[in-house]
Amino acid sequence: MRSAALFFLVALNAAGSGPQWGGELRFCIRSQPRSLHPALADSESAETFRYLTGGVLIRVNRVTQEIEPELAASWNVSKDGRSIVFHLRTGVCFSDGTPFSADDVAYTMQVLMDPNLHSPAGDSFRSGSAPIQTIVRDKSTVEIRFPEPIAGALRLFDQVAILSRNSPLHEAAVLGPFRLAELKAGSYLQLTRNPNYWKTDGVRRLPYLDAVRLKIQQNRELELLRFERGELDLLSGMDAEQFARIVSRGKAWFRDAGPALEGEILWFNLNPSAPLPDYEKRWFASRNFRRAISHAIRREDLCRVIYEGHAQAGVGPFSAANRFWFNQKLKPHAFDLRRAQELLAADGFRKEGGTLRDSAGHIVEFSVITNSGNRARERAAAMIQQDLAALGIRLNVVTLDFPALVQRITGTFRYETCLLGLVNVDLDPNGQMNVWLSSGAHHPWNPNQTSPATTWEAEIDRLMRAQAANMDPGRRKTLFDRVQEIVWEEAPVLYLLNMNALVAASPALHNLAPAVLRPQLVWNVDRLYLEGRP
Amino acid sequence: MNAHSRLCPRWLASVGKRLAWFAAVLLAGGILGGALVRMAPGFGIDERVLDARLTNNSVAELSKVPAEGSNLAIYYWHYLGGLLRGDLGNSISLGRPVRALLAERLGVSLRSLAAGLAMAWVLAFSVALLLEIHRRALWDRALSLAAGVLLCIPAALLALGCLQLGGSPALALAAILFPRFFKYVHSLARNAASAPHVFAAYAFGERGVRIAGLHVVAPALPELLALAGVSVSLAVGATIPVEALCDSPGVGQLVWQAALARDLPVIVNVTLLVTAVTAAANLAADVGRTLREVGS
Amino acid sequence: MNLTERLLWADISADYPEKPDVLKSVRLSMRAGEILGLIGQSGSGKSTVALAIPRLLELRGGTVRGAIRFCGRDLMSASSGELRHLRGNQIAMVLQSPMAALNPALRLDTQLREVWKAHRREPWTEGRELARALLAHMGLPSDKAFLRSFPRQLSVGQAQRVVITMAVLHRPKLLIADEPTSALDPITASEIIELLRSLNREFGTAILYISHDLETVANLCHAVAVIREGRLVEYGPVEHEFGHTPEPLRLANALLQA
Amino acid sequence: MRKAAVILLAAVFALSLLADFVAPYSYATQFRDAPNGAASRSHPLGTDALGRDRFSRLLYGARVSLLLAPSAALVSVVLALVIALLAASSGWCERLLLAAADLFLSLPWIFLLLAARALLPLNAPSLAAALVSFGLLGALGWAGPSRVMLAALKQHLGSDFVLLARASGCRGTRLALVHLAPNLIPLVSAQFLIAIPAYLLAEANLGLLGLGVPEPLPSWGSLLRELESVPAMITHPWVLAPAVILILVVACLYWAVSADKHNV
Repeated sequence: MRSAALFFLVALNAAGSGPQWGGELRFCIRSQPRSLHPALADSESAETFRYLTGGVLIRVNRVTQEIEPELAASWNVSKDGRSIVFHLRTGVCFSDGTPFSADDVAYTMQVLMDPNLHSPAGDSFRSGSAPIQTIVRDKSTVEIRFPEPIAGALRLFDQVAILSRNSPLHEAAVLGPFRLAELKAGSYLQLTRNPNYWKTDGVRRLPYLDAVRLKIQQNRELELLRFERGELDLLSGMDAEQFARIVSRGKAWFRDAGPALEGEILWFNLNPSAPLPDYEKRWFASRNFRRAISHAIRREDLCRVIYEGHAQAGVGPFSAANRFWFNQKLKPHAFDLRRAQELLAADGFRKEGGTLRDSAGHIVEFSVITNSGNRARERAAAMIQQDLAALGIRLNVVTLDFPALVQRITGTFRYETCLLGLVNVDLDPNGQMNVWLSSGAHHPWNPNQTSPATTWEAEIDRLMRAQAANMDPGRRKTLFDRVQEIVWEEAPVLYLLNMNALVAASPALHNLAPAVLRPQLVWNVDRLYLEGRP
Repeated sequence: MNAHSRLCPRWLASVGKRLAWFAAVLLAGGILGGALVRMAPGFGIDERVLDARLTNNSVAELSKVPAEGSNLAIYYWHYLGGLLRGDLGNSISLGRPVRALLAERLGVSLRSLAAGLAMAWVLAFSVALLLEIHRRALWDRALSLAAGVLLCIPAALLALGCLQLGGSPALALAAILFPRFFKYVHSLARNAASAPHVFAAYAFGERGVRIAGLHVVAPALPELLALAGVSVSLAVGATIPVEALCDSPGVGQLVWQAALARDLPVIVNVTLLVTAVTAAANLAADVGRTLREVGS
Repeated sequence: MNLTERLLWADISADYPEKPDVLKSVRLSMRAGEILGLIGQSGSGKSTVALAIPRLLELRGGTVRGAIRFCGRDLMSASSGELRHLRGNQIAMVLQSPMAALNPALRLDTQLREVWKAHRREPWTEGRELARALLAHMGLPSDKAFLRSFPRQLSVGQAQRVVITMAVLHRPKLLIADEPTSALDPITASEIIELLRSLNREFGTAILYISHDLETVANLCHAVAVIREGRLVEYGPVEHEFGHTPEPLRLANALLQA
Repeated sequence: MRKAAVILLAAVFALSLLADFVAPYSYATQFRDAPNGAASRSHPLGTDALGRDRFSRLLYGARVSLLLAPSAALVSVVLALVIALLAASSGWCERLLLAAADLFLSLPWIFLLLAARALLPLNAPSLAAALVSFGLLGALGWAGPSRVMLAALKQHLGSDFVLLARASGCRGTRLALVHLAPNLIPLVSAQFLIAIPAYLLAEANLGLLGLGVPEPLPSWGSLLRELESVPAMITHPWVLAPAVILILVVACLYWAVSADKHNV
């Protein structure tokens, strides 16, 4: 199997004799998961927990980005894309010894699709109004039927941890490499090996590690300090300053794994009902204005100054990290002050004594809101402020705490532009239907439209629906490439940059294969081992 | 002796009155705290609505203002009813009973609070007393200066410093509280030690340690009681930011997270708790003052 | 002159941090059993002399220079431990305001016990008997209830008697009484004077009596010293002082013009 | 000693007022080729993460902090005085004041600060926004000084000169204005002076928690955020400059005030 070959290679790279058994891996998660129920995982920490404990039918390999078999040894997708048949592994047991069968898959789907649960993983399956059907063919065969074809549905099963229908422990009975041993509120989650984990190294049951301790730690400085003291074994998602510190110490293993899917974006409020003056709405509605702003931002400076080079200028919704879907033809909007000035002049803006005025004489001044407490983001806002000053535009930076910010961008629409981070969990554009459809609640610049406000939004709607209904990957790619081009052209959202995945680990940790997809360092946790620590 | 017997009934009456006020302040604290959360921007906002995987239906469901916030007065009335039964309500953001959340975290907070208070108290007390017993002008000046400088460092910076030194929240609390206590205890000890009867005790050749205990500390006990009350409320107030900064899994951190999530039930409960502690501390200070007046 | 027969011989200069030269070489000499009166205006340095002899001035922030010899011992070079043993045991003091000299928070019994414990290893039960006898001698009730009372329950006169009891509990050789009657009404004051005289007579305690009340001094003391602006201006036996000239007038003159 | 403190305060104050002339650069100019720069001739205290001159930011930051703290102190003291006078007028009011003071110390006022910021227009100048939130902070700080003033007032009300004034038929308002006010002035001014360093510290604490003055306007509190990482402190000791200045100024203020109290 392909994955086995990969693991073999990784194992060869590792120094020393062979993998060692035992030991405890320690690292930090940002917050205590709101719920440990796998269907309700809604944050990075909850998803990490689910990844470590949950068993899934298929797994998206975080390095190759290909689908690999897990609990489903094989599968068939019907030609019309409305049904998937999974052939399950036999002889697999949950952590408490309950045997695993097709019934458990059916039960999992039933829980996941409960309309009152509002499970993010469940919601991503919902395409039409009709429910999803799960048919148990026999003990080891199960068929999932969708009301209408959804392309890329298979990948979504990477987020579906199988629950046990019969175990008295309910969702605490797991199929993944680890199970929860202890939860100390606000402090840590202690995981121990699942004695019944189905994977082996050929002889013994994996994982190599005996235990994983997830320390709950919000403060990144403290996390770094603990890592330096040897209390933690790995760090991921570091900022540039922290990475520089690790590099300069030279004691730990570290890597810049390249651009990740996460990025920083700035979008304009294009909601026609927003409580803004009409002339301001006219500025933002103008493509020339938006493009002018984009061309005035020095993306290279943002990457160099704030991220010390560990970031790439942003192009579109997907970074180059998404190998298949990224549109290679597009390049970042280049810094070009003259182009920006021409675009503004075309719309009747003119510069008088250092300040820009629109055709009606209004001074061009607007604000960008961002969440307080994120230093990198606040710095980016300050840099954009200076960049726009070159056009004679006054940008006011307003930092708000998160709920207040969310209220403005989803409820009151009392904002002009917003600077926020972008997180992609799913590699497939279908995971972003709600973002691109003009009727979507997550359509950032103007959500929940009854009918598309502009022709280009109507075109995006058409393209997105078309790609979702098509089962041919090449055709879908062509359609979504066009979506990326329209967004690049119209610039309702300015993609500023994509951060690189910066990771570090203790030299005692082996078999590391850092990936830019989450969970960056522990995606192959069942094969990681610690050397020289009982 | 005569004075005592006459004081007793008046005392009882004033204690009753004070308790009634105490309860009124507590009730007002709860409703005002609730009103502040309810008024705050972003109340009823669930961050999960930003999850792009959710359908429009789910987003609409999550965007509903929680039942607790629709009518504050009714919520509060129900809450008080629950309170009598020992039910503190459910946290909105964490979806669990507030009582369980507090129980999980109270131990951690109480430990750091007690340790921080004890450290600050013992240090302030012993340093002030030693200075009084030995009376070395140079030491006095050096220690007063050190405490003064500590007083001039922003508390958040102190907490960060303690954090970087690998210290616990208790250490940060002690560093914040010590200079405040020391300043007070030092002047108290200075006043107490310059009392004529202390001088007389020296003239009778009594030992320094016994003088400190019986002639300096004992007469200052009412004042110390008052200070103890104030110090507890000071420490409780400092615990929240310190725990938030030190990432210590205590009630302070819970409150900080609840504040960021506009978690009305958690905030109302903790406001009540803090109000109770503050009011009790001031009550203790008042009793201390009364004792002193009765004493002299 | 034979120094050994002297109880106290002192040549004291003293300074306060903000007020140097409070005392300028004040020479005093006392024999055992003698009552010496020290007279001066307010601020002339009388109290400073009283504090300087048992080296208590340092507690008030002052410094003492010169020489102080008590029973042949040099107090200027004595350690703080030796001084503590001397104070209350051999040299005792009675201060101006008796109410302030008593700890308001402690019962009389406790305060007397503390004084006893300062110099004796014997149990307090023994000391209590002695204290009771002394209290009775002072004309105070010596029952349990009285011992259990707090200072605030006493009158000023009673308080001064208690303070004197504490001062003479260890039968000191020298009692320094710094204006012991200034806070008292005339009748109580004369009672206290009588008490001091009887202590001197019965226990042979030498007394350094500090006052600005000429008549009392003339009445009580064997010798008198007059101090003005930190200097000794007159010094001699009372017989000499009062024997030849019309007594109080001459002294008053000395006080006012010298 | 006290003179030294006053001279230092005056120097810092003068420098911050003259920041436009003294500071080598504007507080917002980013030298993007030299972020996190070491101290040099062109940047005496180095540059911050965005390449802004730290010395200039320190000077302008001093101006902001030294404007915000006294205004907050003024608001709190004036409010405290008014409330104390009201409370002194009747026993009922007094009990209400004491209860309110207890309450004020324990309510989650952070929400009010957030609400105030949300009510401000988005394009309000950042200094105005900061002034509003600090004015509010000052308004919330009445409880402490009010208690002190009430105690002093009660003492004065029970004193002989008030009795004498009453005996000569003096009326309430006259009594307050002619007899009480002059006696309260030293107390009020002392409370004001002692509140200034307290609000300087409050500004620093808020800044460290990220709730202070918005970017790019510098204040001592926002400059202190650089101290969140220790290695920066070790390799770039000049990032400590704002902290040192803040501590010095607060210490000098306390010193000057306490010396003042001794004189009174």
